[in-house]
Amino acid sequence: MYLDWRDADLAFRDEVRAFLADAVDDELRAAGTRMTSVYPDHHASIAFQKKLAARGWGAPSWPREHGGCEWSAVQRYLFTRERLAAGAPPPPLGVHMVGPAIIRFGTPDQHARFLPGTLSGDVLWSQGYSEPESGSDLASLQMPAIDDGDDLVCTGSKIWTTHAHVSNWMFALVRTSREAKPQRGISFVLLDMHSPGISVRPIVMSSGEHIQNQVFFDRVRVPKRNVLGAIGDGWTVAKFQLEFERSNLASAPELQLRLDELRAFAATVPHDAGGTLLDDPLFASRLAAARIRATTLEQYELQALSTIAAGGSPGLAASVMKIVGTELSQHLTELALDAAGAYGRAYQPQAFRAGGDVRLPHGCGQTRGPLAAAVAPLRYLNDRAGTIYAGSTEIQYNILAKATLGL
Amino acid sequence: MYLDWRDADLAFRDEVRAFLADAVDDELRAAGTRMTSVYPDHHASIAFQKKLAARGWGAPSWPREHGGCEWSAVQRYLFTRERLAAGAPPPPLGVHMVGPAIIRFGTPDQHARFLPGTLSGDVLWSQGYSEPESGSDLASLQMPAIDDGDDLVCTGSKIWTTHAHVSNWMFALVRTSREAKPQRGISFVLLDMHSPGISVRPIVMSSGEHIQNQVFFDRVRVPKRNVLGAIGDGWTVAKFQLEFERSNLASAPELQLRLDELRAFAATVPHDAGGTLLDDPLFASRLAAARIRATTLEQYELQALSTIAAGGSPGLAASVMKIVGTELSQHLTELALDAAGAYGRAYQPQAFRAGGDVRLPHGCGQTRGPLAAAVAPLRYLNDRAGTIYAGSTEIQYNILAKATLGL
Amino acid sequence: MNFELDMAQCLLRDNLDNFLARQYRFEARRQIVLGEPGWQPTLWRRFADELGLLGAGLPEQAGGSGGGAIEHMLVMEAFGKALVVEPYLECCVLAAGVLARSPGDAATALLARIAEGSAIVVPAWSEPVGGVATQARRTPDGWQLDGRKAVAVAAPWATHLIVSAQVEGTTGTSLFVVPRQAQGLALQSYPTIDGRRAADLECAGLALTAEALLGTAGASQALLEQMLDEGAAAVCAEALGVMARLHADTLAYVCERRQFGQAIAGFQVIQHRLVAMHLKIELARAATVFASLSLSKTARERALAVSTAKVTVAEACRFVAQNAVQLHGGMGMTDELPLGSYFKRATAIEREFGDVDHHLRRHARLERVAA
Amino acid sequence: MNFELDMAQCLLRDNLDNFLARQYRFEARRQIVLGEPGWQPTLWRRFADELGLLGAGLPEQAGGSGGGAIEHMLVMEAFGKALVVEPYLECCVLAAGVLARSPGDAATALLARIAEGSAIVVPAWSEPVGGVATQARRTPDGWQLDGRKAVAVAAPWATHLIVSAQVEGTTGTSLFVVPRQAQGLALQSYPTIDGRRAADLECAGLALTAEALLGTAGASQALLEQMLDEGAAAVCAEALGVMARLHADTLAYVCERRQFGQAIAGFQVIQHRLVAMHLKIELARAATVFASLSLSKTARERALAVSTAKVTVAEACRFVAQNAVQLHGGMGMTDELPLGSYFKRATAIEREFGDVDHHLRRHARLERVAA
Repeated sequence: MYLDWRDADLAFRDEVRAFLADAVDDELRAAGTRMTSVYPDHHASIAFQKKLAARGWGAPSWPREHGGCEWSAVQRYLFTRERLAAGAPPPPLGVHMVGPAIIRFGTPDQHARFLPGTLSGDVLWSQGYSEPESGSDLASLQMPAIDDGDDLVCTGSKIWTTHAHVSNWMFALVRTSREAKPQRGISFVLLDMHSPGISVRPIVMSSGEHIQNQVFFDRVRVPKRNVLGAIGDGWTVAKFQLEFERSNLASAPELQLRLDELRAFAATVPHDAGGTLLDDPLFASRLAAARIRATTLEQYELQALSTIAAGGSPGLAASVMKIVGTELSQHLTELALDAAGAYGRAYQPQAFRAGGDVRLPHGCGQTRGPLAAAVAPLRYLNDRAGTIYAGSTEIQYNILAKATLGL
Repeated sequence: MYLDWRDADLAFRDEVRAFLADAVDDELRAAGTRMTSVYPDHHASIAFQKKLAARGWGAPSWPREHGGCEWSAVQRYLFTRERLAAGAPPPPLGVHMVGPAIIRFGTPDQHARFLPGTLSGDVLWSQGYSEPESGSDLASLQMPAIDDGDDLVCTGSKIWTTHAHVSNWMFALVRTSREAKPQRGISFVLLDMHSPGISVRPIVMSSGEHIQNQVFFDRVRVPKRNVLGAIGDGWTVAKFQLEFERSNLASAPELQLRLDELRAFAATVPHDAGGTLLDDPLFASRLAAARIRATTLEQYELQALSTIAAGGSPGLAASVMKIVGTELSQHLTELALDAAGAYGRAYQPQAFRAGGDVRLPHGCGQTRGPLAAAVAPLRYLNDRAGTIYAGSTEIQYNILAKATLGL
Repeated sequence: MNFELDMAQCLLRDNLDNFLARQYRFEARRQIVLGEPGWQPTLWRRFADELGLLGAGLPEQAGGSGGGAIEHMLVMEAFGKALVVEPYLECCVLAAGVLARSPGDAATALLARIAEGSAIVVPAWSEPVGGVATQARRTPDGWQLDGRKAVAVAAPWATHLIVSAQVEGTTGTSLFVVPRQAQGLALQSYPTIDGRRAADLECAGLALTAEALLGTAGASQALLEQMLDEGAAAVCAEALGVMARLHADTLAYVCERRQFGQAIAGFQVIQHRLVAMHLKIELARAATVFASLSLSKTARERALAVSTAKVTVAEACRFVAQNAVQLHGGMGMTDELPLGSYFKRATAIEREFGDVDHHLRRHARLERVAA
Repeated sequence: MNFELDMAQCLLRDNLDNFLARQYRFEARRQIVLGEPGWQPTLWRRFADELGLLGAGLPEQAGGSGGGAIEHMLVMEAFGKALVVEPYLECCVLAAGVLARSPGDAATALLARIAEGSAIVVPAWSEPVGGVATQARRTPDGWQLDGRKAVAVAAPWATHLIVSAQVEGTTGTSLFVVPRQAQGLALQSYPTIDGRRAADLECAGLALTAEALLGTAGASQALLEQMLDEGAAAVCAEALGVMARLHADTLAYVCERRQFGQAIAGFQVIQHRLVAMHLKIELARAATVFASLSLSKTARERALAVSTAKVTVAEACRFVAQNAVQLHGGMGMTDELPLGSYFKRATAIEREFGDVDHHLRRHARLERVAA
């Protein structure tokens, strides 16, 4: 057992670092460091993807034959850490979220039609899983896709479709038959967002941002050649996709950066009792407790990574990391709001880069108070999503109860 | 609305205070202030009861015709507060736990046989409700009491019978018939502990103390004249008794005293960073947070008391007070153990007055380290009971869910 | 010891609840908050004329009803329940509290204008205690103020501001009444996350008459601290209304929302969470009543009780609001349900008039001082 | 980066687990702990002879196997699982750790005796760091010690003690080897809540030879701090074993205990509680491995990692132990099930080598120092 990275890992890290030092310009850095949620500015995200693709790094996890770089889990982890440290925004979600499923379940035709665009940032995906009545209980989804010759005809609605209003494709789960078991009879379709019959309703969040949508489908025709995997076998594809998504959860690097930011900010906040907020033993101990949680999670993630690198499966560690990482992230937004003081109540989204248009009235002039105070309430509000989406904390507890306790 | 006590209340308080200043001698004070759990030294408790009875204050809640003092809820509250401040131990549980039920449901014969002895401290009660297989689910109790002429014949076992080994009577719930609904067919009996067929097995707690017991019944005959209320109607009696027990929950006065003690102790503990533990901002803030919780609970209790004084029922407030009071009490034992430092690990029950014999090996010489450190681990261990007995915290949550949420 | 409301207080509460249920529906409120000026001056006059609300906690000689802390508590709770943005806290609790304790005809006259609804007076103090950056110096005609004030909530709506400043040659705090239109006063306005409007103030060569000074120069620190405590008690009461609504909406939602073939209210974990929220609210109420009743006690008793309430209420706000959102899932995070707006107000209250650490520190400090 | 055990380490762990499962059953342990001397000297020799355990973490020149922190971690976890009271921590981790880093033949010889099981060497230091009340002064024959030591765990079982003292004319800490039977050394012994024995020491005119001093006078503070960190890491590892048992026993109990017509494991609130316990244990393990691997880093890195682990483990101990009792109900509080003894050990570990606040303070302090 030892903690240090291998020389090859360090060499890889230095290569990434050198690339990013060059690639991440002020514009990208602003987009990456001034995010108000996990969703980056859409355009910056695409711009970054194009730079990555040009370098051959557009798809870290894909096989080389499809233009990927086949990085190991350790390399992907190191890349993310460096990307965060360099202040770059995350690339668009399609590469990671649907690419591997297309590679695994897609036909050569589908590979040819979707992979290059996904890699280049020209095909932008949104995810159509949840429905108004199917959230935590995803398998109960209802949107019918009726077989009609060469097409499936979809009518219904999907909700929480991030960036649907700016994406050109959607991967979605639809119901192609109503057998006894709800998991059966689901199909995985790739949907052209320009198809007739699609309308997108913005959902404005309490932070005022428009990132989420509800998408309505009125007899939308999906050619069967856009079904991924067999008709009726969509649950298998979705499970693969979700597993893959879960295998890359590593939230500690970002949390550590947030803690660095918070610490630096606290060192500028004057304190009642003299000195700065960092001199206050209560705040300092809360910060230490948070750092301890972040470091512990980081070690947990590294140990899971080591298991994956040794050919193992992260297994239930993904649920542990999801629960712990999102809870800590929310706690950090609370501490940041504490540090923000009175200016934390001001609504100044214009000081930052929201993931979408801001739809509530706000000033547009000079930012009042410190920048860190302006973003604090937005992050606090938006970060509530962490314990809700991708399997709420309660659902993760249910999963762990079933699996680890044999209950 | 106003916070101050009425003049009549203050006059009553002064009368109680004057009595206690006289009645609570060093021996009683030692018994009251050196408790390791909620259970006082048995002999001291009786001695105190005799003094109270002599003053006419043996039974605060009973009607005058049975020798009680018919104090109002406010007076009982004030008495408890003064009793605690004077360092006296609590009187034996029978007066409060079974007396009111005997008065309400008993025959004149039962009144004559049980009330005077209960008042004088000569009849000492233990409670036989729980069985090994019936804890939280009390209504499922099974111990059969077979009708046999003038007697009921009991065979089975009761558990968690506090002080059963030193009491001479037990009030118990037994099953006299097995109808469909488990609450039916239960009878409330008064059991002479000297009856043939009774044996008492000590249960030593992890603090080493023998206060609890399991009591075995082998064809124990209970004369029917010792059944309280009608045969088969014991659940009604028990519900009355439990309601009465719950109506007198006021834990804040004791918690406030514990906080005073803890504070005084912390002011004597040298601290790494210089000064005393009380100068440590972290510990001081934990103490402040605990005081805030105690004061809030105190206000909640006073407001419930005001409702009762106005002729209302405490209703669900009893569950709230139970949950909050026991949780805070446990937290205070944690803080005390923190303050105790290294000596908090020493096992020195001899330094205090346990509620029963100590059955684990311990020194018997001079106490090592501060007295407050010697008692800290014992109270920590024993106080785990608070969230378990008299309806565990989980059961209280179920009660509140059902009632206040209409779920 | 008595925790019952008297008849007039019950009437005040019931009338106000009824009025707001009819006149302050959430959808109408939303449109007001989204637009300009962001509040309803006409409604404010109706508060005064129809309900006598603005003077409910003011002395009778100022046109009030002679009430005090309890009346403020009742109004604030009702305002919390309906999420009223109009500046009762700033004007009728804080500014009026200062004026009622300040000698002089000017203060009394302004107080009467508050009660009748014709003056909106709003404080511009640094929160929490401390940080008086604005300087006042005497001039032949009165005073001149220079400096800045931050995050003065409701200032964009004010007719007058009460500005704290340090008078040259004194060490304590002084308070000045500043007409909103005074030369030399500039406001930079912005919305707050909780649907109010606030402003940063810049006083540059701001000239005031001699009567603008409230009380004695340098002698207002104790009054300021008292007002911060009264403000804290008031937002605690407001929080009770906010949390009641968060809890009620969440209870209704979990009973209606179905997943896995049943209403999610059927899951024990959800039930216990709602109970935990209920417990926090019950305790918050007890502590708030305590704080309100302690406002008339000694400064130390008052401060201990207010810190007790503020810590209890802040922790309740956090727990109740966060869990209300969590149990609503994604819908809880949107601007589509009233819930989101209640969540944001609860978040603001958590830290208004001092966050948890501020009050823990103060409580610990006061406990070291003998009673 | 590698978190796999090597083959020798796996073997050590498996052999020890097997040995303890056979030779250290709970009922037998209970009788030992209740009686005198409260531990098993013969078993100690078997640890040395049959398992080579006592030298597992010691250098080869001292008769050890050349292992270190990882071996200590494995032994301590196994000891935690079986609730072993024998003083591996005190003797093989702490005292041996000091001796292995001390020059001189006497130290090396004593170390070899530890590895073979013939010497039980136990520290007598104030915990946590600080408070060296014992004074040492030079005499013609060596040293004389005067003063007291508190709560030296396992001291009643020792053949030798390592006593910290301040040498006259120096400011730092010095460490001395003191034979248990030395003239002028008196022990007052007592049990601990977690089934060990401890003693307070009184040194009165205690005469020692010149070689009794370990290292240089006044220069052992850094070594002492290192040992406290190694001790903290070791009890973190022990806690993993203790908590695994608490969790396993609780899981078994809730599956078996029936109330309201079903096993209580069927209640969602109970299920989630067990998951919460599991989460704490998982994180405690990650932090403990981190601390163990960091013991060889710089003093600052070591201390940060150890404080990280100790805080994480202490909070896990509290949560897991308290909930294990809670879910057992009354039975969890008795001395009848093994659970009660595990609970008490978890409680002791929570505060051993510094409680949560101590390590939070240290962590905060170290974070202010640039790396």
